[in-house]
Amino acid sequence: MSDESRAERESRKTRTGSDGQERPVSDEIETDSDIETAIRENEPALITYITAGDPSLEDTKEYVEALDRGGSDLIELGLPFSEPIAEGPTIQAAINRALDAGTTPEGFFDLVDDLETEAPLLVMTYYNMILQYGDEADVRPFVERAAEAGLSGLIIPDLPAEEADPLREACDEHGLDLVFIVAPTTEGERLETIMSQVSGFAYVQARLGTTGARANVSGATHDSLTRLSEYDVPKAVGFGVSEGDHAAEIIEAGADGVIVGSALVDIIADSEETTEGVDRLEAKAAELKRGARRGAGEAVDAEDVPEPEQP
Amino acid sequence: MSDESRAERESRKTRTGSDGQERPVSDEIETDSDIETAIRENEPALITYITAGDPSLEDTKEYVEALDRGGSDLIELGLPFSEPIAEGPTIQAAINRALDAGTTPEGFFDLVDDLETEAPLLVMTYYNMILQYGDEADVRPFVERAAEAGLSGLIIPDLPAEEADPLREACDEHGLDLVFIVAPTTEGERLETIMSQVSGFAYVQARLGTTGARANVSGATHDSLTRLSEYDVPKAVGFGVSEGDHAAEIIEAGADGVIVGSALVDIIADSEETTEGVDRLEAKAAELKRGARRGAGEAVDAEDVPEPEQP
Amino acid sequence: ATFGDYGGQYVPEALMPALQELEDAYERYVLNNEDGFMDEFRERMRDFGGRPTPLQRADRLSERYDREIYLKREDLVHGGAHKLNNALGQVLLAKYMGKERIIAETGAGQHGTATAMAAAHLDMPCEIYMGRTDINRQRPNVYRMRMNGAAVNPVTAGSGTLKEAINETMRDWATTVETTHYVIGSVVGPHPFPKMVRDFQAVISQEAREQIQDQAGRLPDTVVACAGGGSNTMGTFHEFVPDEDVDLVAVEAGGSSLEIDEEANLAPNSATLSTGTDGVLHGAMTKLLQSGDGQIVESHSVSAGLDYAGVGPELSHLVATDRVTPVSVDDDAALNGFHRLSNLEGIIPALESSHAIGYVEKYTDDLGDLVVVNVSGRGDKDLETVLEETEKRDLEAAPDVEVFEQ
Amino acid sequence: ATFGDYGGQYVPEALMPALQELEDAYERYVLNNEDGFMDEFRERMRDFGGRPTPLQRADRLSERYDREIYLKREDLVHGGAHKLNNALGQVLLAKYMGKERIIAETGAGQHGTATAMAAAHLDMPCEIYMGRTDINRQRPNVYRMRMNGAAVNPVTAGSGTLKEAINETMRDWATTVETTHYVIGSVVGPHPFPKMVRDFQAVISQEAREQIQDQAGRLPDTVVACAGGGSNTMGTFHEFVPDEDVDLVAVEAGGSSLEIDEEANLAPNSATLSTGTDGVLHGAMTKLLQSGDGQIVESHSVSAGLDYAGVGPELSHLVATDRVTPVSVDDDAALNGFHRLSNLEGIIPALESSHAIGYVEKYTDDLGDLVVVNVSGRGDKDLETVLEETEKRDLEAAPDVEVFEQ
Repeated sequence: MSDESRAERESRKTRTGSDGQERPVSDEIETDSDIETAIRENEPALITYITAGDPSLEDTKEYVEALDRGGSDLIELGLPFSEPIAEGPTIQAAINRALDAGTTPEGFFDLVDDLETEAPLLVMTYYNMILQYGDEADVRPFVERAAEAGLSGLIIPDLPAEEADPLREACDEHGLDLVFIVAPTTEGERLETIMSQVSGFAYVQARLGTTGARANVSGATHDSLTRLSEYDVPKAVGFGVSEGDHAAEIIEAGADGVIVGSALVDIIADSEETTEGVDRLEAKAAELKRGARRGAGEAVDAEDVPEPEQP
Repeated sequence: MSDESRAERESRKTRTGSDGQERPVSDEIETDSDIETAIRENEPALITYITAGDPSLEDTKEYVEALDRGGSDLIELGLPFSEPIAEGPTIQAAINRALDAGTTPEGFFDLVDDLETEAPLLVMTYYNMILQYGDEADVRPFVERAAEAGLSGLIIPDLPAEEADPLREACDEHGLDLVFIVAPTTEGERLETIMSQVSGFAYVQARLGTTGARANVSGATHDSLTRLSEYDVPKAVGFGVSEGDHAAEIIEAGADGVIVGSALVDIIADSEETTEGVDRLEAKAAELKRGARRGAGEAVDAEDVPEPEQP
Repeated sequence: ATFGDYGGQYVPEALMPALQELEDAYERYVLNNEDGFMDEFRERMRDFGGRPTPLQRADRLSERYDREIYLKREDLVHGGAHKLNNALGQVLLAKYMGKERIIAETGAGQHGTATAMAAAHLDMPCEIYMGRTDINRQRPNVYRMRMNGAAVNPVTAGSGTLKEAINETMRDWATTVETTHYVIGSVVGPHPFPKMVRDFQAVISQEAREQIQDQAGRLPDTVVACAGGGSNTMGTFHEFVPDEDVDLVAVEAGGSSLEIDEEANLAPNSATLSTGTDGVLHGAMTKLLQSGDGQIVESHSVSAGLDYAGVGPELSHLVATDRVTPVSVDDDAALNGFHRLSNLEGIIPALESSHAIGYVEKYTDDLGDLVVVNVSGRGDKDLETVLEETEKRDLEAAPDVEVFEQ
Repeated sequence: ATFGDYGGQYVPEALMPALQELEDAYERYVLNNEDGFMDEFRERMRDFGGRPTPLQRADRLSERYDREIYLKREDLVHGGAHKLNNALGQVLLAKYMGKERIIAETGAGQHGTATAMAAAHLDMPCEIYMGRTDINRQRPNVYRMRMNGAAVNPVTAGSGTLKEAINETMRDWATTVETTHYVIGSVVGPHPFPKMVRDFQAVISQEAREQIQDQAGRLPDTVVACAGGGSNTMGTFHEFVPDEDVDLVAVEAGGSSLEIDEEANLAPNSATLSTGTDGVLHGAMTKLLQSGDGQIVESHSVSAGLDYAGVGPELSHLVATDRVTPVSVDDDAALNGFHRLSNLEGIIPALESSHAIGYVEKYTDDLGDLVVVNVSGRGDKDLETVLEETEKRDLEAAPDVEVFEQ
């Protein structure tokens, strides 16, 4: 992100939800990023992921709304790509189901057009999907359409900072965040560079490897959060987070948010009917949000299902 | 064959049948070789071959006697060897039957011991069988035993003149003939050498290749006989002779005898009972002998089964 | 990007430090021969790998095609193909870098067996990812890897072939990157792999360029190599790239048709350079076989080793700048090439290499007077496929084998 | 005889003129390089055959056995074994002699494929005799011969293996001798074959003797080669024979037992030099596996290429004169040798060559400090056999492959 565009964006003082409505930004948060705002205002934030089109775009719409109701502060929607090299078996399978169901970028955008969630939406996909949208290998048509659909940002797991210039420029132009991932191996000068370019939040990869629900929180998470503590940007931790207790531990370790994907995709895969999935997703989001708040030291009644509130 | 031994043998004036009885040799034939005598006296001579032990040594005894009765002037008895490289499929199969029946050199000699034929007997086998008889790799025990059994000579298809010294010496010592083969490729100096060492008769190989009944007489036969006409030794033609007409043609071309094997082995293989084989072998020998005599210009009544006669 | 518009490093952030470490090692050891790395590499390729390979004048092909045809005999390299040039280089480099473990993907099994051989030779633990479908149809190569002590990890995702195996190896690498080196099997993947693999394979053209001048007295008019991922292609072309009068022809697998069937998500060919479009796959911007939306399609070729939906970015660049001419021949022509070389020269070529021969047979008039053709590997591995595929067709050059069908 | 008590020309009279013609050609072309025969032969073995082959220090074997082990890499010769050295020599000689047709026998198919390759390369019509049993169990080699344009003639006699194939080839030769050359596959048969084949194969020891002096600075203490018919053995030993301090060890196939079962007409081994007796087979006086009566018995080895009841007469002579030490290792030891070399050095050896490795593993203390082992061929052809045979046994060096048994 160029300094110029950052300056430009900081001059704005409202944020836009996926419903397209502008919301005022509170005075203490000096950002024009919907995403950063959503995290800062809802700290500890819950960021949820599901794959669009798994098992159909109609179902996805209901599932996203359930996650929104359950307490998600940001929602990542996966746009399926045939070669998901950063994903573990759970999300790979979801992507295959979505592709088998005929999910296309156009269908994806139509879905986003239809969605009205309180939580801002991001698209998570691979770089080739961005490039191929439109007639030639060019990132701009995709970003333009994403902005038009009301998306707030992009996460591209196979796009490191070194290759991100064209996409970042397009995102800047359309006021979208391009979220960077900070890996356990990201250290020293690299870390400096990436953190200086963070847009929205820093996606802290909890462990080496791929996405996927794990039984515990890795030691690398704590190391990473310590390493990142000096940077004043929102930090959300993903890769392997599946339970409320994980969320609590991660928030307690200093994160501003947790990112959960595979655990939710598992629910979708397990549910025999959409309504069952809807209920379980909403409950799971609530559990996770509760865990996060517990980690932040807030008093949380386990019985009380918290509704996310507008500040 | 050394000149000395030839001289020595030529001093004898009788010949011995396989029955062990000495027979006077007519004045004009200057040889002490039973085999040469048998050919010269019975010209055109019929030489027959079967494999000992095919399908059993008991059967062989009856078959040999049938061939003797049918007009054979010499009988070759095959001692089976596992690698009969000079034989075509017919005799290979006979050899395999004989080996499967457990035919051994000792059994072979026992058979010869028992046989009393008017026609002298030769053994046809491969060199390794000669070598291995007795305790060490040595040709002498075999030759000694062959002489004792009343055999008159040996034909060893894998023993060219160059390697024949040890065996020839042993044969000379025991008064046996070692018959050499003259091939269509035997020419020039080689031919001279071999013809100078001929013992018994020259086995004229009718064509290149292996033994086996053929439908016609090869052109090579005529060429070979022409090439050999200058040598004053008995010439018998084998390889591919199966019918009386072949015998006639070959004798007419200048041979002193014909050699028939595969056609007889075929009869043995085809016959369902020993008595059938016996009858057919005797008839076949007679047909061949008739053919030979026809070739020699003798008046032969096709109905008349000729009995070989002592001169 | 690394090569004009092509190349780059499109990988998860977790791998970027490893790529930088590799880039550093590549510069020190490969480019600057630090600690005598390149000396040791060359010595081992000589003693273990059997280099140099001959450049053989093909007497009967020369007569048939009425021009001088020379064959670069990479089929004689240990393991039966050029693959070892790269595998041994990378495993040795991993050792110099202090890595403790080797992983690699394999499709038909050629790169996997080469890597397993190199790892055994250099005493490095080794795991090979291979699609379940490929495992089932390339069992002898699986056994060879096991005999060499490598673990073979079946990949069940997707169609269970090369593309999925690469994905899975990248995932392993993203997990174990600190102690593990990923031996990529072709001039593909993120920088510095395409350059490094090319440099290891460039020994082909280094030798061939000297040999043709020794034997024919001049540079060739045309150099022909088959192209899948492109490692034998770049290896064969690299030293000739500055020789502007030398035509460089990359022969791709035309399969059964050059069309893409988007419905079936299938390209019945692997003619990426000829028909592909720009995109990013497995870490690099290059030409790809993909749908309009950007989904990678299943490629197909009778030759498993060419069966890949991408191609090395440097080749995309050399084609874009008109230095390399991309052509393709179909399965039939490749099978004819296989039989032609087997029958006329007593060399049974890999089906990959058979595409190069098939091109020479089919487009003879497009060749100059002095031609070098790379025989990238031997065809023993392909006998069953060739028999099956030949039986379905009426091929001019094929022998009759039905006498053995009892 | 040709070599002390051994050798000679025990063949039908019809073949004698051809042997004399061959002897003459051998002297003129091979011994005296008339018309530049040997120059052309060496050039073709370089360009077509891939010579010289490396002499490789085996780092991990050297460490394991605590002495210097060098491997002569005949597995890298075109076709995958030393066999081409001889086949190409003889086919070229046949061309110089004006012959119009080539015939050869083959057992497992190695000599047949080498001859078919050489014949294709030199444009000579070629027919290979092969036992029906061998055809059925060595189908890939049959296909390779057919691909190279050779006719393959099934031999149904007897057990349908090598011995019968030789018999049948001799029969063909006896029929067609005027226009046909019989390419015998080992240092067996009538004079001049054992000498001539040895001279074509001697390139192995010519190279190895120079290489070991270059690389280790001195002659080896021990040279080890497997022995079936003996062509790789004589090739590996020949140049070292005058070096009296160099031990020459011929490793035979001990099979499952060294006893002969006369009842079953079977020797469950091929340890001819170690256990055979003098006799005449296939044209020469030599050591044989035979019954007391002189019938040749069926030999057996897990390695088809060693499975022969005879052996080259020169080896019989060198053993009789104590210059060569005959030893044997059984099937188990050979299989262990196969796995050991595959696993430790990344070289999958032929089962024939595995006997030499098995000997080194089992009788390490009998070796000197500097050892050359001939790897006569590669083992791709043997994978199926090794898998089957390994499964029956509990072998120390074998990897587990059961994960793929689905």
